[in-house]
Amino acid sequence: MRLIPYPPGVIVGGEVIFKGQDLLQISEEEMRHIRGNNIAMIFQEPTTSLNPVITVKVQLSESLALHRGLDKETAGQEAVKLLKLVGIPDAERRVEDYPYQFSGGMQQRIMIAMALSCNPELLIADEPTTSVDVTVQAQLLELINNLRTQFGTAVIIITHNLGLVARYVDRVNVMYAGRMVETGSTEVIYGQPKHPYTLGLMTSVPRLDLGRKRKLSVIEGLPPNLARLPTGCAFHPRCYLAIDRCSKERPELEEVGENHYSACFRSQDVKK
Amino acid sequence: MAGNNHLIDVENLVMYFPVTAGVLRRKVADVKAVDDVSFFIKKGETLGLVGESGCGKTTTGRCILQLYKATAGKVLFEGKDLCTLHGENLRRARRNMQLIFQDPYASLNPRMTAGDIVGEPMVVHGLVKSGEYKEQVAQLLRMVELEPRMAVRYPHEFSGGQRQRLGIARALSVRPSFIVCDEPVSALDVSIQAQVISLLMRLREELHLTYLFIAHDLSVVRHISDRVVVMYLGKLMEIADSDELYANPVHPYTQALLSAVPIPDPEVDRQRKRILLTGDVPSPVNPPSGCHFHPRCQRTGDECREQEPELKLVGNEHWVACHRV
Amino acid sequence: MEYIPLVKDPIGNLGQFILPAFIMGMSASGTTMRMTRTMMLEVLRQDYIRTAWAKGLNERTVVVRHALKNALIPVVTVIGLQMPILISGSVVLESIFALPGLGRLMIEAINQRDYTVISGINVVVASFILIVNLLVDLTYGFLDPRIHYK
Amino acid sequence: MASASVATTYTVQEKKRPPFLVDLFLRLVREKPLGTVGGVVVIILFLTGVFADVLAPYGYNEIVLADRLSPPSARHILGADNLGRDLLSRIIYGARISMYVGLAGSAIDVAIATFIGLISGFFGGKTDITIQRFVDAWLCFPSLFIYLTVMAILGPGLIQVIMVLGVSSGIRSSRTVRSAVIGIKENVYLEAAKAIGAQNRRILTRHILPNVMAPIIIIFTIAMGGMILQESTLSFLGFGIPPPIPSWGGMLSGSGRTYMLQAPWMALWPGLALAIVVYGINMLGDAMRDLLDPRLRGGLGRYSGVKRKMPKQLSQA
Repeated sequence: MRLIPYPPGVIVGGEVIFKGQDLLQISEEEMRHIRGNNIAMIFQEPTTSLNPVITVKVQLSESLALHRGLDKETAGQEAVKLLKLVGIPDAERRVEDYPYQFSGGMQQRIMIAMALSCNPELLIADEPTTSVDVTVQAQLLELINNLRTQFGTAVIIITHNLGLVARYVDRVNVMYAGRMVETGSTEVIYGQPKHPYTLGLMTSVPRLDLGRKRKLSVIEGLPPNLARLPTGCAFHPRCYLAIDRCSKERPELEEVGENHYSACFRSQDVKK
Repeated sequence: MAGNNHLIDVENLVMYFPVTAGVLRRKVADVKAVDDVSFFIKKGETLGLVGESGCGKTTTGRCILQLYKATAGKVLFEGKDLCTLHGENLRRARRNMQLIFQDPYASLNPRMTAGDIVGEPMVVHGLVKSGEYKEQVAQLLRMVELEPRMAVRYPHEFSGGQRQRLGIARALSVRPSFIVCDEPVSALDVSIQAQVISLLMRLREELHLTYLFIAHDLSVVRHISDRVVVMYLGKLMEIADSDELYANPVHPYTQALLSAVPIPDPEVDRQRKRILLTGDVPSPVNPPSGCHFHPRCQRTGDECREQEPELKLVGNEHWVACHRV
Repeated sequence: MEYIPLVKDPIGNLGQFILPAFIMGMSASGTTMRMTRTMMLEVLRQDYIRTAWAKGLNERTVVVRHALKNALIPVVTVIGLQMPILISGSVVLESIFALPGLGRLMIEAINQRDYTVISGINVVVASFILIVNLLVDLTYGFLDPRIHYK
Repeated sequence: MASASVATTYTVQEKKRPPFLVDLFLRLVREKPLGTVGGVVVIILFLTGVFADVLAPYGYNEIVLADRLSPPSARHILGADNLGRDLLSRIIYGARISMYVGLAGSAIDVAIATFIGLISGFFGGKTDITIQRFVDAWLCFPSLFIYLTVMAILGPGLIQVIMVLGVSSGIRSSRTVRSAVIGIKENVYLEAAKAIGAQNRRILTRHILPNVMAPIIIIFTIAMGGMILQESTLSFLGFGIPPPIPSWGGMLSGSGRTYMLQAPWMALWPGLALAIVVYGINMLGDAMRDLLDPRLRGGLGRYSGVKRKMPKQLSQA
């Protein structure tokens, strides 16, 4: 979405193709038109992601006015509708409130409403529920899920919560140290992981359905420093399957099954 | 009451925090953080304490350790009431009970070396002389799987997981029998969580510790606890053996809470029944009447609105506070 | 120098005060400017500014509508805190420009050991600063909806 | 779309850090050239002050009537004043006064600020409220008015000036220390100290004090410039150091102002000396603030080791 602060962040290369158009090539002007309109984003901390000194109504109608050219009056009415859509009770009155007057869960609902205001084709949710309680987390994810089916929006969820992925997601990309290490459908990734890091993640989280007799596997060591990545495969110092080749060559994504790719020389030896 | 195998007995614990307003700081209301809570912890067991934010689980832990002076109620440690202790006596009692904190960044003094952080409790309790704890510190660091040569480093030179190990070493340095673990892994990376959980479990076996394990992550609590207490808005909802509670939750809140946690396995998870709660947790300043859970409960009835449910025994050491069971 | 009343000769009054006022304003503007800059930089890296960018707003809207109001809150406080410093400065300036103000009166009172006048001036100045602080507090409430005065 | 999720890496430093003050000095020289210049100015001021007797070619009150109002020359490098006193010597002796006022005043300032700030911030509650209302009342009076009022009662003199400046600004600075203490109280490591059973005295000296050293050093450096300037203001108004002892502020006013047109150097040199010294100290203070503010500094906060530029924070209330 080209929101990396510059300096220090620079997108060095690659392509981001959105509907056949490379987003890294277009002008800032065109990008601004896409942001909020075609691609919208939800952030991790709703409390800090909403402007504290502006009413919810203004914050909601802003992008409506910008991308859909609504006048102030209609945008205000639309804002109320959006709040109702995301399940905020008493929307007519509460739309005049400031963000701090809402609870964390409600604030995230407002963020969702804001993101959906222009019917984007793509919604990016960056750790959308890490700062809220589990019961509220379930509500929010159900909400996103329902809206997704209702409006046909594609959703990218960025998260470290493996349970959440299992429940709501169709396809998974597993990333380690800035690179994609495995990609495939949710069933395949959870059922037959083909990268030792994915497998390590799966077996190191405690599970609700398995008792305390189960021993957690532990991924030894620490996540690497991104400024000084290990040579070869970035995961090799922590990998139980590492061979000499792993420290010299960097594995590329290879097909290991139908629509299932893994970046590991020993993907065939990864057994659940 | 205090059975011989109980290490901690919490009896009718109440903790209100006053809400003040105006220049004169007049009390206008109370935050009812913990409201009439009773339970016990057996020697050598791990009691999990779960609930959503604002349910009073952290406050309960702090009250047991006397970091907050409870508004009412008793906390018995091996049958002795801690709430009546003051000054020097209380300070000495602290040797037996320690705390592991959630935030491994804020809980270590940035101006002290790792060695001094781990050694300080021993100095405070007169176990060693100041500056003569090198050997003990080295031993403690080895115990938490850190290298003794790291003792000269400052906290910022450690990673999050290593800092949490320092926090554990500090708690262990005075050889306590009871440790309150307040969300010890929730600030850590997923891959680091498993390391710390395994460490805590190993230490418990080796040193015969008793844990009160406070967490909002039900999967973690399930993994480490023998028995589990579920709290909601300062009240106890359900207490049961860990396996029993997860297999057979009785309270509607517990059921909803468990169903809200997805299992990281799509095949298992997609077969589970889901209960979706409506609304947020109400403010503990002004909790709902009767059963605190009734506005969000699907099985609510008139008596839930009017009367507070008592804890009822529904099975082997399985207690539930609900009218509808 | 004699005081030239505003009603009698507005130009003369202005001429009398413009230079000292300008000097005083200049001396205070440095701090305020730096504070505004600091706060703008601070605010511009907040999450809600990222949200504003993500909505596709243009730079002007982001800076003026979303950032400036948030940045002004501490700036107003600094302006309030500068008031005592400005009044202190007026003592020196009045003696340099030979203006017949409170500061000069203070100096004269001290030279004559007139403690009644000294304490009188202190009371006047203190109440003036109190009033300014009250105004600052009210502005604060206006800028930041999270603050209420009951 | 990899937004900020990559930013959470920290470099774990392997080498051992030098002691705090040495480290601070090294970082000052390495990272803050302007602050280093300020530091050099301060050192020069101190050396001049200490060795004034050796450095000054004449005594500060050595009157040579023949040299009255003489312009800068080989005999009097900076010229002489209306009484024929060598200006360079007077500036050098003035540096001594400035040094006394700067050091002693800041020391008193810091001592009082630390004492009040620690007690008020650490104990909180009723103690805090009571103390803070007094500080509030104190802040309602412009500092110069307080100085003038007290000087009117005590009469002029070096000791009086230092005491008045030190105590008065100490009460002001206590706010900064207090807020730093309160900020630290948020940190769980104080609760940790309490949980292990440490006594209040130990918590104050081992846990709080070392962590408020940063604001205290900042207060000290910044106050020093303020003290020197305030002393000049007082002397300028005629309530500071009584003549014939040379104080830069006193040299500026009085004879300096009277002979402004005939002998501009009389006001120029003390004004210049004052400007350079205060500017230098402020630069040093600013650099210190940059180096020590916990929100900017690696080793103090949770952003340890992350090399990134963050905007400067105002650390003084």
